[in-house]
Amino acid sequence: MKFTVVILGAPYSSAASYSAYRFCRALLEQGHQLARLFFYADGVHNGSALTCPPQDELDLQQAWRQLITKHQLDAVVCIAAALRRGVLDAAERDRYAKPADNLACEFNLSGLGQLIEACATCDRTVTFGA
Amino acid sequence: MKFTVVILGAPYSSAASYSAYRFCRALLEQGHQLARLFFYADGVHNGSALTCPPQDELDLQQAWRQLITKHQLDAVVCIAAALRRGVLDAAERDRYAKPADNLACEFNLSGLGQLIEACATCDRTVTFGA
Amino acid sequence: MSTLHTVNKSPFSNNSLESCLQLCSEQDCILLIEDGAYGAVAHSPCAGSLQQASARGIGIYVLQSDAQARGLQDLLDNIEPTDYQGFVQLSCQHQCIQSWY
Amino acid sequence: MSTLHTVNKSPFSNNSLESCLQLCSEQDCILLIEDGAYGAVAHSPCAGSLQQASARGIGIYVLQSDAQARGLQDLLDNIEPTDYQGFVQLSCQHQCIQSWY
Amino acid sequence: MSAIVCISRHSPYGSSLARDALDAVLAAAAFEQDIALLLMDEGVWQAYRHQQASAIEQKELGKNLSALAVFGVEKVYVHERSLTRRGLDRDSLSLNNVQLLNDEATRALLAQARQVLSF
Amino acid sequence: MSAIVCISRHSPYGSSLARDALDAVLAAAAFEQDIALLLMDEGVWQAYRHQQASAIEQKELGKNLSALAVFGVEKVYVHERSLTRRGLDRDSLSLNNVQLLNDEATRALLAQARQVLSF
Repeated sequence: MKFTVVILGAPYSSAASYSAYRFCRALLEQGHQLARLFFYADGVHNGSALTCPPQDELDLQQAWRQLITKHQLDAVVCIAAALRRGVLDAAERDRYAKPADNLACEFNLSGLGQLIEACATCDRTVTFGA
Repeated sequence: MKFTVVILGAPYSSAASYSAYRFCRALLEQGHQLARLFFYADGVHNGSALTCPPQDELDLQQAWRQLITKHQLDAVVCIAAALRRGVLDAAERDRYAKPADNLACEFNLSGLGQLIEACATCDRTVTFGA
Repeated sequence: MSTLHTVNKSPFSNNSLESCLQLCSEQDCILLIEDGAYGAVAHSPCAGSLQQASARGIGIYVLQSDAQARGLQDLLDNIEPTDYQGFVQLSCQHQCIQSWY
Repeated sequence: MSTLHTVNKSPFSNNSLESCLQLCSEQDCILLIEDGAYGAVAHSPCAGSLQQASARGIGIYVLQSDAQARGLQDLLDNIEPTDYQGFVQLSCQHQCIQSWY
Repeated sequence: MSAIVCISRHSPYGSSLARDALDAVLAAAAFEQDIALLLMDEGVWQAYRHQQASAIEQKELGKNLSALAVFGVEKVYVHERSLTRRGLDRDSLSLNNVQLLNDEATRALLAQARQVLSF
Repeated sequence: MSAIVCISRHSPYGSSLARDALDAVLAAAAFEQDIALLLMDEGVWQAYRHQQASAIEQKELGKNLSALAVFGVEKVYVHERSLTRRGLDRDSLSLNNVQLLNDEATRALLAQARQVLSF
């Protein structure tokens, strides 16, 4: 089956991101397809390249990045939610004349259309709320 | 009176940051002293220099920065909470070899000792939870 | 010494106000802020306990701007609207401020 | 078509599970995850409704890793532990997944 | 009967979720998807009349809800039991063309949906 | 009677608040402040026995609670009514030297505090 997974929680702050990560791993293990990851609301912080979790704790952002790379997943961070929360790629950094960008390269900023398109064309949509 | 104000919510994601901001403004207007602002948990995102809220909405981070500058407030962002959430100053960027830093210059990263010290020496401690 | 209790969650979905009311002492005050303002409406799940608390002499306040933003007009009797200036004054009148969230 | 309902809040502090139980149809399933796992304990505020739902044929599951992390051992009868593989399978068996949080 | 049902269960100003749900519904309409919005639990406060979000320096959420029809979103539902539990009725709402759904009708809405977006 | 009372009302793994509260208490102890920790509402689950946080790849919170005494935090209280409401009692807890407080004693704890940290 073709899944869309929506993540609304930041790592560490809520359990949503971890649950979503484990769910995605399990569905891929079962041979299902993960059409799109959509990071929305506080979920956009999953795309930050600047987090430094303690060495003896799970690095959830790192885990997401590895999963995305390994399975060549389409990981979209909602651009409107990200701008409000200070998660920027190089293009938005330039557009808003900000001193830095912080989106990890495995993620793409894009609009809500990406959520709707995925939702309209997949078999299952699962939301992980915070 | 001497106040310590603890902020646990990020702007936009919860109402905590706005309530805290209005409370701080009111206490300063009444001639009270704001000994320390302590940004903890998701409150550390108040210190981000990268947020780009829509032009027709309140820019709460900007409002905090102006208040801090105007009243020369001591605004501490908890370093442990900030590192986990990807809010870094230049020193931590270097220490963790990260590509960028994103803490606005009006804020300082420091430890929980700053919360305890403020709490022990002020008259009132007010927490704004998310 | 007395305590100011702030509550920022709606009692229709969350038990913070209920817990607060159980722990409130005679000299204390309660201030409903943010979504806590929903606790002040006539059909509030805590309406009875709020009225009892008020009868015991516990001051019950609601942050007017939060109530106004949410369209809340017909509030329970004995709940006094206040503003951020009043919030600061209440903080000064009580030694401790406990936030229920 | 049927729905899988996930609930991630504890019914001791939040009404999500209660709302979910009111809206659940005969063919649906409920999966308790994260703090939702507290809903599966014997003293759960929703214990009665969960048992009734189960009697109506609604499958009630709890994510075992979340229950285990929280130390929850003596769970209500008729609540079946499952893992993330089971979560995925439940998602496939139901057309829609509604998350109560 | 709608392909996508967006269930919005949170209050208008306590978090960003109400607005996030509304934006998702507008995006679905822009992409000409068959979309329905269901307000339930604390979400019914989103449609409560007399909101003055300027008091907390925010934009009115109720107005955006009213504008949904303009953007082609015809199906806006309110869970009736959530409404009555809060002492509200149809006249308490700022929306005109809203349809109240009892539990059975709400179950039917969910049962015919192809996808649910949960907010 | 304690100068600072930290009230921790949230569950151990659903958010960062339980750990944040614990870290604040440890910091207070490190700065030789007179500190008390009160677990109430969902916070009592923090002290629940048999936690295995490794199941969700996290560190055990209960163990950190047990270590408080080592760091000089003697006053750890549990709100009794919160405990009984969840079907728990003293034997359900992983902590040994914890003191259960009824409503009256909890009110007294608050009434004598100089500052409260709310988590």
